[in-house]
Amino acid sequence: MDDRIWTTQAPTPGTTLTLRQCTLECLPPQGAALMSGALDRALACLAPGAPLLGLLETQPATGPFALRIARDRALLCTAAPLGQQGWHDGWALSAADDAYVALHVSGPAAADLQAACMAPYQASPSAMVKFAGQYALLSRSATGFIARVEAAHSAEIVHYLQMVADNI
Amino acid sequence: MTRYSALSLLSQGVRGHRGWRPAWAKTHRPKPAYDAVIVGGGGHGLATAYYLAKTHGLSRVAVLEKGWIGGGNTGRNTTAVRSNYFYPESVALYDLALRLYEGLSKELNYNIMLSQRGMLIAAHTPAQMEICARIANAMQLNGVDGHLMTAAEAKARIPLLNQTRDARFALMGGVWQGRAGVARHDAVAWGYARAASALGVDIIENCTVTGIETQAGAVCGVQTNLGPIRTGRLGLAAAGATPGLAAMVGASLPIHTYALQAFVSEPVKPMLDTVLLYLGTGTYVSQSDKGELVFGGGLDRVPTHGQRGNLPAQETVVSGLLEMFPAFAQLKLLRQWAGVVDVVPDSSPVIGPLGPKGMFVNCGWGTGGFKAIPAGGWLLAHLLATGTHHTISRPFDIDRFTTGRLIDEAAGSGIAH
Amino acid sequence: MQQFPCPFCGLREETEFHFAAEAGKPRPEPAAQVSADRWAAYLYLSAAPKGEAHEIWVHRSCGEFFLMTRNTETRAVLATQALPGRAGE
Amino acid sequence: MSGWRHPSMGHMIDRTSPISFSFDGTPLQGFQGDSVASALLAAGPRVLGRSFKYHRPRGLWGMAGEEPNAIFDVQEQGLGCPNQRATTLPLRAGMALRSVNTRPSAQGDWLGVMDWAQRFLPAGFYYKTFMALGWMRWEPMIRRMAGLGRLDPAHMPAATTPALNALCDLLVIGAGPAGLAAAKAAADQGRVVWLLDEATALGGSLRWRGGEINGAPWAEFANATETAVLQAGGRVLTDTTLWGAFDHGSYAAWQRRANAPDRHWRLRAQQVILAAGAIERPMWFANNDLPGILSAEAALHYLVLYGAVAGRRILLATGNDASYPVAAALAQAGAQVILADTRQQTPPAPQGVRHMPGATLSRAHGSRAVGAATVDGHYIDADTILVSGGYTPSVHLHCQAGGKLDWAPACDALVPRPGTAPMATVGAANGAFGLALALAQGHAAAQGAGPAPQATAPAWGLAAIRPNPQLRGRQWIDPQNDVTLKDVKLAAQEGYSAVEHLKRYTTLGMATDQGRSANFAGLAAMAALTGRSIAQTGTTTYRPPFVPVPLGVIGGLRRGSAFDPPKRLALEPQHREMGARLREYGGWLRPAFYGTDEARAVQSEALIARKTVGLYDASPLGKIEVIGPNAAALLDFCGYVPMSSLKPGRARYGFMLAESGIVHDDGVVLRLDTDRFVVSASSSHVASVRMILEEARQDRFASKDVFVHDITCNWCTLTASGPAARALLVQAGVLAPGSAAHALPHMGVIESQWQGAPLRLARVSFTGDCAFEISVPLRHASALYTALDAARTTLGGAWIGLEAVMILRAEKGYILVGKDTDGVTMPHDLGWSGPRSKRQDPYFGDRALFTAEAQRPDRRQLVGLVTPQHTPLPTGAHIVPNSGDLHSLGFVTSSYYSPFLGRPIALAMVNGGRDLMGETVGVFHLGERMQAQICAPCALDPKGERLNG
Repeated sequence: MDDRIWTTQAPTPGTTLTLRQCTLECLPPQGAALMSGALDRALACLAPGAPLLGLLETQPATGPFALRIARDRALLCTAAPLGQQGWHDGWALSAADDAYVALHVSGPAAADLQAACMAPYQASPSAMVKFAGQYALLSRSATGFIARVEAAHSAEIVHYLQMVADNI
Repeated sequence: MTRYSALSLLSQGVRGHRGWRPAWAKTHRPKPAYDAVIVGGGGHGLATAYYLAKTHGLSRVAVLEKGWIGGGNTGRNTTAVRSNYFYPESVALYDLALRLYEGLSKELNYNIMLSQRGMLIAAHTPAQMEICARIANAMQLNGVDGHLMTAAEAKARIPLLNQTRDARFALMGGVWQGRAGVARHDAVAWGYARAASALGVDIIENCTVTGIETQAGAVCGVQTNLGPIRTGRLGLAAAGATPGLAAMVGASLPIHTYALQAFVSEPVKPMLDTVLLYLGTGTYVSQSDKGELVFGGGLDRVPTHGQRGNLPAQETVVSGLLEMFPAFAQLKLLRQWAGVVDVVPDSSPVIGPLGPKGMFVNCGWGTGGFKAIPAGGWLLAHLLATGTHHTISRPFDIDRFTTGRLIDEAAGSGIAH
Repeated sequence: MQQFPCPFCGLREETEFHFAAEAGKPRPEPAAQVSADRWAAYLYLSAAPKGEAHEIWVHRSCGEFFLMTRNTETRAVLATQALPGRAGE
Repeated sequence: MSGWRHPSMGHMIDRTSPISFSFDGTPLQGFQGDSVASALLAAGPRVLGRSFKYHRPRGLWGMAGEEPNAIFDVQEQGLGCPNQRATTLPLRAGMALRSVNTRPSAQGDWLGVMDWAQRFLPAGFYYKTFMALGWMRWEPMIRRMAGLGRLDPAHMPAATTPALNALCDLLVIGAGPAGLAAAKAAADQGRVVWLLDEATALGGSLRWRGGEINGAPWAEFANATETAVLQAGGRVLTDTTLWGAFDHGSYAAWQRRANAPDRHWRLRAQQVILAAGAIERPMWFANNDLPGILSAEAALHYLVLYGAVAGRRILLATGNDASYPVAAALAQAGAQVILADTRQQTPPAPQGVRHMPGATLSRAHGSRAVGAATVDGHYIDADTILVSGGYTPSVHLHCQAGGKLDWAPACDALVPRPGTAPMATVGAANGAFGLALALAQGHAAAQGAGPAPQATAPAWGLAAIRPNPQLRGRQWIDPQNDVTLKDVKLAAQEGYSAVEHLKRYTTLGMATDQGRSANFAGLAAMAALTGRSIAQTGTTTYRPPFVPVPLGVIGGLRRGSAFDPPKRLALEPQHREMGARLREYGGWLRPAFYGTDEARAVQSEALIARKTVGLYDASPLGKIEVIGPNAAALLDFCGYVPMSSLKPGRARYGFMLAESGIVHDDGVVLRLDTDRFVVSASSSHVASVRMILEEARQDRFASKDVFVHDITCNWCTLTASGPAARALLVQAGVLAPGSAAHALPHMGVIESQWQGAPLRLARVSFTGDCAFEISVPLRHASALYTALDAARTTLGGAWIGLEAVMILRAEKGYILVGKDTDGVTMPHDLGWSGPRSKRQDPYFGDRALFTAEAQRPDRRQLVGLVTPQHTPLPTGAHIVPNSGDLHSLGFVTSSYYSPFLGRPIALAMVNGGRDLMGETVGVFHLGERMQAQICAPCALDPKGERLNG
């Protein structure tokens, strides 16, 4: 049979692509865990003082933070994998250190790329949105935005961002 | 009724066409009573009236239409007719429709422009090809023309198909039905209306049913904006409005209503000679006699009774079309519209008695009602005239949801209607 | 493009949502005591009202199931509400 | 040829840059800045095309989207594009224009003979004939004659149009005077305004009509508006058409950019103001379709912007004041102008114009173009007729958004009923004709502070003009689709008098101008014929698109791999390196086999896996963690096979049903801890299984006591299967001999570490051999691959693709949901009837397993098939009786040649199949009947001894 050619490739962690009017950085993997239940207690236990961020809120430059997904669920982002999986009397934790790939887009065209990938939401308690057709967690950096996309989608989303940048 | 023919056209041409009579008589006030009343002046309702008068000899029949005839899904579809189904029950139903369609222009003396140019359901993976083989075999066993087409055959027939190596979906072949095709949707409604009217059926437009009267568990009439009408036999053929009508007698149906969009491009000279459904994209397309591409795809995913489409489904359908035919990106979208389709869990229609004695429904056709119009009318007429099912409609009774004997084509074949 | 208000996330576009069921249909149990008609009514029958409808939807982004009242004809969203017991969490 | 170029007028064109192009093979010249229409008008032929049905000559009519006639196939750089509208197409060097619907050219179209037969081809004639020999006999001829331009099969435009989402405070549609006033008023108050206009520059009709605002030239006001909008953070988009108003206040716009791809905008706004202007109506008289008859407004547009003058001896027929400046400008430009006004009371005649008040144009004369006209019985010599039958407000977007219309006699038009759509309509689109009125309405709608911008131009006076059924000769209503007033009469006579019936029966308004030139007249004529008012007659429904929009703009970038993109494996580069052929399975791109010869590779891989060890990438297998004290209860409810009795460290195979009792998914559930499970949903069902669990969790359980985490993407899972699987893991350093992991029994699960990485080992088997699923977080995937691959080489094992895995599982009779099952398969059809007969507690789908249908003994059941032939049975073949009547008893769902068994194997779903063991049945495939014997599904090692390795 005629199999099609699949030319798109997943981005290599830690590399930066130069697109038209912006750069796309595939951030190196750190620590991440899905955390559900009593989020305040979980945070106090795992990363005291770490902020719980909603849609497109700015990540702290250093230190852990959590991206809220739902009423009772968030992705805790840390410098390194945590352990402590399972049930903790009121909250649950699952390691998701490599489940998401963080794509950092910065530069003059970053806003246009964002506009081409998601609805123009102003604010939301949940950082999870449809982004380039898939679900992703959106936060802001000092210079642009960061989309945490499921690892299996990263190849096609990077390809899509490249297409947008080429034609914007 | 002036007979339509090349000759009458010529003779009327000489006389300035002054002799043409109204295609169907306009009844502005309903009579107080009818032998049978049909709610819904779409293809199914008008066909029902025609067959009641023609086959069953009922002379006092009324069709009540809340707007103008043929204005619902009959005039809002992509006009495909086919019987490429999986289950024997479905094949019996849809092939009855197709066989009636094949003689309909002559029967009604109204050219419905049935164009049996063939239809391909195109497959892209070995798994889809296996399902296509399952369907083609089912069709052959059920006595319908089904052919398992190779990629080479399909490419020869549809040369504009995307054959580049970076096409999202490579073409492997598919199921072909040569007798499938398209017909002129408005003509089906008008043709049935004209023929029914000639047999004495009253077609009453702008007539809204506001209530259903019963007595001792049997239908005895309807209330309308034009006054009450007495009848002991009531047929509902109102697609998405059927749940609301059923609710008047406390009956429920297994129906959710969705908007289904259809699209038309600017016209171009002939370049696509078949009806095509692509399993990969879910988009289907044909080219009308006028030269326009007529295409569609999946439902708008929000249940609704509003005849409007939204962007997400439009973008999906259009990108699907361009993925199938990259050259079509030269064309522009000219029109777009939406119909409200009555979707049943097993995607098969509901035909049979419902609620009080003497009331029958013909609904739940979902996205595929147009191709079934002659059969839907024929079977509902049988029910209204005899009070009992025809063997072809029996499996489609609403009792299948209680017995569990669903006729789930999508499930059985992996291919939606 | 329609927008629905998730009780937790706020207004989001229709592509993030999925219609789950008409509201107000408790699951008949235990199975052994449920008649075929009652089961069929629960599983299949719906009102599909033209006008105001009470429905259960899920916001797929956050996974929240919630109640929504809408007009199915005008498509106006009239109210949304978290499932009982959820809002306070 | 009557059009000409004025020596000095036309600020849009650059006379120092001439451009060559051609029309129907004739070389012509225009200037940089011309539109195709202006270039043709100034230099070119009058007959630009032919009508759809009668092939009547057609010439330029309008200036924008209302143009029904000047449509061309355009060749540029070797590639063609059909149906390009001259009025909206910028002229480019080297364009080759080809008229549509003409053979061989617009001027000499031999199909013009069709017009002689016109009396036999009235509206809907095709419904009355072509029946005798069947429609198919006639259809090819009709199809060839129909259609406008030709698609160029070689031209496949790339996907280059991104869709951009944006939000603003105020969206202003149209940058004419009303739109400018609205935008300025809002921007001055600091609101974020997006101002859109179809044209290449701001100003709308001011661009050719001119005018003063606040005592200064209008352009100063336009510039000030642009500055104010930009300063407040808004945007001004010209060449941008807002083409659709959708639900909940969303809008779609198509932006055209020079030397850059088009853009598709999806817009939302707090407030929307529609200022789309109005379109001039034609006038109805005999032969009103002749080339050389133009909209008066368009003539002024071409004169002022491009210096293109419509003619030298011009008759201007009108009934409104707006035509007076047109007559004045043309006379001033040097044309001879006669102004015939239907009104007795008129403004004073412009200088140099012959004025005929109270005069009605009844006929145009000429064969292929206008040569003269009859006005009130007088024969008037004219090479050009300009007409103005009034103006139709562009209310499309108001109506698309659900708005209603009211008849406004003062402007002789249907205008938006306030409050019926989520937008305010101002200016000419609202029937407010005249500069001062437009400015005031725009300013007010935007809640402008202070007084509105001032202008002195008064409102226009106008008289109603209608088609006249008493007039002799053919009056065209829809020039492209050849609908005449007689056709409307015929439709009324035959009962097609509802507007939608009229449209559908006559095709009135269904041309590529979307009825802009036709709809009002059709409506007015039907109203007159049926004795109803225009308001009673109603309009057809307005729907997007406002103008025909390129499909490529709507389709966007979702093409090729970006259309429904498949998920990708972390180890895809390694698989490619090994020669994997990738195919899509359950939404993932996975190795189908390794090498180039599919048949050989698959057989060889399946054999090696049975003899030594096969390795495959099972990463797509779902990993949905269910955590909390209620986890077991949740899984018990959602699953068919109870999991609460499962011991930690163990795995169990189960099903998830739909509430209808149908098998939705199958897979293994691992219990890692008392309150922690992992559901291995099949790859294509991960999302739906997670939703079933979530819904039950939130709706039915104390949702604080159980949580569902889908972390499928976190893990790379490689599966080693075969007699040498354990040896391979030992060699790779994953298993230490003597360790607990090494002794892991079938269906055992253990979590440990490997080279510092978290490792999960599960002894579950989809092949019937001893198999280990080895999972590590993605960052360790490459290291795991390297270690396993090295051990594989030593042991003579193979990487196997999904096709070989399919053979291995089918040998064992293991099903694949969706392939061996369908939408009616219940678990007891597969031989799993235990929970159905034993469970008393509620579970998803329970009651549905006991419907009358579910209890039928002759349900389709899973069986195996043995065929005496050497080649496998075709999958998709049907099971039929061995002899006699042909009817379906079921079908083959999986069929392969088993290299290990040395014979074909097959699985099938057969009616009452389990009672037919050992019986011979027919197998029907594409007209042929073969034979097979029904057997148990498991063809290899029914006792399961191989599982222990």
